Amino acid sequence: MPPAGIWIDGLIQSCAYMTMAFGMVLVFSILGILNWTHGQFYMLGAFVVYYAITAVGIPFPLGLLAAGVLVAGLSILVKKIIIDHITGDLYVGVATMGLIFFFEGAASMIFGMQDKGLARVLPGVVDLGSFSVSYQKIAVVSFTLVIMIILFIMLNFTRIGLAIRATAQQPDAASLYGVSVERLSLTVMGIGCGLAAMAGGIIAPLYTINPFIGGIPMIMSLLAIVIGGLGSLTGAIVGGLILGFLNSVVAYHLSYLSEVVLFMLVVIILLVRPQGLFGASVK
Amino acid sequence: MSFLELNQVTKTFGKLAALEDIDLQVNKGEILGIVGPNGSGKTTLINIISGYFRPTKGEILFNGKKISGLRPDRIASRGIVRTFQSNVLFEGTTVIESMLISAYQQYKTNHWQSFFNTRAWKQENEEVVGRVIELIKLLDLLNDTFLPADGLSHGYQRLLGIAMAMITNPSVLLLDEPTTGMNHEEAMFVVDKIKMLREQGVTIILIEHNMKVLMGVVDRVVVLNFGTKIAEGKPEVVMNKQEVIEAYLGTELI
Amino acid sequence: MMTYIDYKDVVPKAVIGLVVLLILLVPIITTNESTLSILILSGIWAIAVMGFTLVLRTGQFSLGQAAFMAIGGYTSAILTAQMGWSFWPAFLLAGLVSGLAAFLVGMVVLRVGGIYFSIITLSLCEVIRIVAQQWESVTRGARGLITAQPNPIPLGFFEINFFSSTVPYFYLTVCLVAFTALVFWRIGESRLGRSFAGVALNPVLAEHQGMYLMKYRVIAFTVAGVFTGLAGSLYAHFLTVLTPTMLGLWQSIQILIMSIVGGIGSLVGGPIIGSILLYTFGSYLTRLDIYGIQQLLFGAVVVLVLLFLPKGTGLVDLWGRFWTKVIWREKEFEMDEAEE
Amino acid sequence: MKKWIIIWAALFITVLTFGLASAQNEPIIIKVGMPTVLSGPAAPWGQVGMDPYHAWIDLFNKEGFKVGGKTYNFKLITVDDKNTPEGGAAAAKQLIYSDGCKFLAGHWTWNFPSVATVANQAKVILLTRTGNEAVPGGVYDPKKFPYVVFANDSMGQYIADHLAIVEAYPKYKKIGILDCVIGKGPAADITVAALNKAGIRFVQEWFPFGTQDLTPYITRFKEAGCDIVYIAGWVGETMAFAKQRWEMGFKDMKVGHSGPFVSVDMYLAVSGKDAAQGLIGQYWTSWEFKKTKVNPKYIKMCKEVQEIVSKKQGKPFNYTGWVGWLPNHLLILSQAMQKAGTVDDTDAIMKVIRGGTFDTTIGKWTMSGAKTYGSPIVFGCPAALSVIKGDKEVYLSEHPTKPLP
Repeated sequence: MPPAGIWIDGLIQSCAYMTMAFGMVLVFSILGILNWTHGQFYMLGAFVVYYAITAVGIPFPLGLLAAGVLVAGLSILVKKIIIDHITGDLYVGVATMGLIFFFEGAASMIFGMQDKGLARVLPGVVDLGSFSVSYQKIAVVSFTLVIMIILFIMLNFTRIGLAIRATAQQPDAASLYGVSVERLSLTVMGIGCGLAAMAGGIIAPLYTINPFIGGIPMIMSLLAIVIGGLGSLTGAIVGGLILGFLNSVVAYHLSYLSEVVLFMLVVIILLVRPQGLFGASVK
Repeated sequence: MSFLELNQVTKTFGKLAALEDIDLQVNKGEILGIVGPNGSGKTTLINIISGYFRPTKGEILFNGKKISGLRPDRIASRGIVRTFQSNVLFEGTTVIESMLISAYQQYKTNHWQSFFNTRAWKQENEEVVGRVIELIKLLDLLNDTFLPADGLSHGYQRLLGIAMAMITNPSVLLLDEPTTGMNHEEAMFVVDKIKMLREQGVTIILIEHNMKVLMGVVDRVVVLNFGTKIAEGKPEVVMNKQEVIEAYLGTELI
Repeated sequence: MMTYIDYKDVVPKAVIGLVVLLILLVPIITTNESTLSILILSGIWAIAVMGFTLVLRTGQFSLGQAAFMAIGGYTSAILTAQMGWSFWPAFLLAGLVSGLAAFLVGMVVLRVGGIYFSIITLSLCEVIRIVAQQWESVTRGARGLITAQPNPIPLGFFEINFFSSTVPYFYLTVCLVAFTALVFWRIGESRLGRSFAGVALNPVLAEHQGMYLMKYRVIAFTVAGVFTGLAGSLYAHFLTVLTPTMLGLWQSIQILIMSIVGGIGSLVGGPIIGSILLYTFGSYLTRLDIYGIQQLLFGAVVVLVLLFLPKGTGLVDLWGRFWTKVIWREKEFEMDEAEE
Repeated sequence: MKKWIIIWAALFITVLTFGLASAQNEPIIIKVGMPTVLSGPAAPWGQVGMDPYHAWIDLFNKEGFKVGGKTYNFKLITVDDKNTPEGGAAAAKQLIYSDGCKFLAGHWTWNFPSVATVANQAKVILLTRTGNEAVPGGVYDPKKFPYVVFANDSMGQYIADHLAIVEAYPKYKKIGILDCVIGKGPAADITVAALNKAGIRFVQEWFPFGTQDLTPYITRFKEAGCDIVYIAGWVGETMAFAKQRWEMGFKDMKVGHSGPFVSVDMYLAVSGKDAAQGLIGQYWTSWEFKKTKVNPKYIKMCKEVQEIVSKKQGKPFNYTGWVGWLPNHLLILSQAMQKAGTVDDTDAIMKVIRGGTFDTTIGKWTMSGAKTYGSPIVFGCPAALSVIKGDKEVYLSEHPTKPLP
């Protein structure tokens, strides 16, 4: 049995991937596109939080909110300017791949390439005898819980949330709730990418911030939603949990071989259940 | 021995039985109508014959050989080809392209001959294009030959679907509600075309919800309800059977 | 979803001939090894991109094409560096091994469609990279394999020496690109290639018209695998070194971007134009020393191409439009009417 | 009409004469190409050296160097190699064939075998950073690569770093060695053997590329009883490691990385002020070497460069990694040119370099020739370590590099 520290660590990882994957799957299920730029929104979120705290001097939770709002605005711009003008899922996918380079380049030019850190946000640890947990990690978990609760309430009790869920099941159901498809997809793009940015912002104090941190979370959340089943919101959460614990618990036992386990697991899951764990059956 | 034969075919989804112990004989050259109210298992039946679903129980014989359990493409290449209820097309292609894509399956020249552009391939290609044009003429699609298929009107898209099935030289054609969503005139137009196809020597199984359409076309009709066969015979006879009227009770009959 | 345009009827044959002649004369026009090297590498990528486009023709969106380059590259690198084979048999075997791998993998994974297939190939690509990294006794792990140069070919009065200059590599690459282009063009023209459209556009309908989806998908995947493997072998030998990180996920994405930007309307023209233009552009960008601007411009170009040349028509469409605005369908229509 | 032509011609001739006359006094430029990484995730390591390199070359060029009565200056041309062998080869070819560089310096990334091949084919001297079998992608058959000069022997360096740690903390229990798995391969055999031979107690671990969360590895090291963890060159990971071990409560576990500190502020910002205390890094700043003797002229120059760059960037510049590489390459090159009496005969210059002794910013070095570690030419540099104290970087220990038996 791995020590408690490893399980806590797995939980932290899961939280990050869950939030990312949830946003990604929201965008996928409403807009029908796979947003490859998701990781770059994560990176931009981290930068917004960094500059909000160091340059502007606003408190961390507000910075987090600012990251969500700003990046949501940016993603809506991206949708309006680029995604709306390209037809075909494949081509939109490739365009968002092009945007990976664009945003990484832009971030390198604007923010510089060297690592930045936010260790002074919520410093200190809680000592729990055999192991300790930092306030930052507690913040990550509680933030994720809050976000998940807010999303749950939104998806189940608000008009737009119901419209989102209905549209995810059936493409033209939005009109039943009196919401225009255009407005719905803009909202979802904003929420999804804002989630990525907030994930970036909340995780940023734990690790380093540079223009290239988006790549790995992007791949991980992609794998998470594919394992969980594309289009399934539950699947994204479960996929995030699986990958988070895989990355810590398996790494604890097998060290670097966790990478192999990860990819083989993805291949096997998809061969056995091509629609993912929670995806709707194809036939 | 009949041409196409279904022996006690059952299909269940979970606990729900979509089809139960269906026995069916289709004779060569006839037009067989299959009718039934919504949810009676008509489309499931086509899906089973064409290989989209495997029957849970029972077997399907074609020319005395078992075809149940085969892949759809195997069944299609044996000569049982279906159309779809909704307008299922090769999106983005023109009418002639769609037809050719389907036609490529029935070439006698092999892939290598086609790869090396041999004379045999060229010749056959010309022949096939000729046949495609003929069929297009027959189904009144000539003016639309080079138009995108998805730009056609609803009725013509249906006809294109039928044409694409016909170009593969089927011996049995399964038509899944070819007239849904059409007004009476359009439906009759399609039905006329179906009658014409019969002259090409193809056996047709016509699935319909609307009995009116069937009356003038079919030789025989089978009525399904809740996955079981409730009547079979000449259309005029079947229509007056008590079970059939009951099955259709509350829905529009004739 | 996509329309297939055959530009061979659109662009005058004389122009194509001239372009081919110009390409053949490049080593005489310029002796700059740097330019030649850029052309060689874009040619090598063009082969991989053609392979990707062929697989895309069957509706499968592979994110693991770089893995087949890696398989081909490692096969010939291991054979030459570790087992002392000479280049030519190793090169051919690289194509075969990669094709075999594509066939075996394809038999298992091609039945999964859509984005799931992309993710599986992506994962397999990473698995191949990890294997190359870990299997040190054979691949020398991260240290990489130093590949051998092809032996000089004596031709009576002079010999083709691959070590002293890049010109022989240039012609070898041109030959391989030309051969690949020829094979792919014929596949596209033949009944096989045209049937791919059915498989891609509507698998369910195609299956019910009698097409065995797996057959077409596996054929496309295997053919692409063979040529991608050959390209990988050439890549490894031209760069003289092969390390596991050289052919991974990002290279697969690069192949995909080249394909879409070049245009998937044509199996041959689009990939070649896309890879040459994007590769040259990328090489030009390396001269800029404003940090980050390389990626920014590259991304911007990709997005702009997709915005202004939509639906995968890509750069090859510009080439076509340059010559005529008549697309082949209309032309053929007139022809058919004339026949009647 | 004619008048105008005469006036133009006169002007032209005047300009030409003045131009030629001034060109007589102008030093002749020798182009040195540097393929380096300027884009992608590894770009910071290419970028951080740019300013000091240019500043150093400017300083060097004030005096220039004389060969055969003419004054020569260096000019540095950089091309992005995208951190791939493919990009490296392409960059090297551009530099050699398009810019006409006769000398290449650098390629700090691992992927330089392809650069070495290109340089070798073109008979261009490549002065590079590391080189032996232990380095990923190691080339180094002197017969195959006669034009490659290695700045320092990375394996010797690697071992010496660990010996320096041991010197600083003689009571250590076990050293944990952490590296990214994409660099696995070398250490599996040669390094392990060498470390064992040097009598160092150690445990090795590998993490997959891109791992930011190192908790599993920290736990594994702790369970193996390591009290010092030394991370091979991954600065971001080192900072994360330092932070995470602090948060897990393993405050007495010492952390370090091979490679110099980029900027102390960065470590303090990422790891946190407390967690960053005691971080160990390599120390290249020649002016504080205690066992190695350096020409005071170079110490002055290096200090000046630090100041120039600080002024240019508008913040204190305390990265010292640049001292070890390019300046030494150029010093070796200029001295070898002077000895050989030629600036373009690469064969003659190479002959002088082989086995010659040169004065560099890290002391006098005799090029060991073709006998060590399978690499053609190697010169070492002392393994000096520093440690973060407060918000400053201070000298920790030093272990001179010696050729391994």
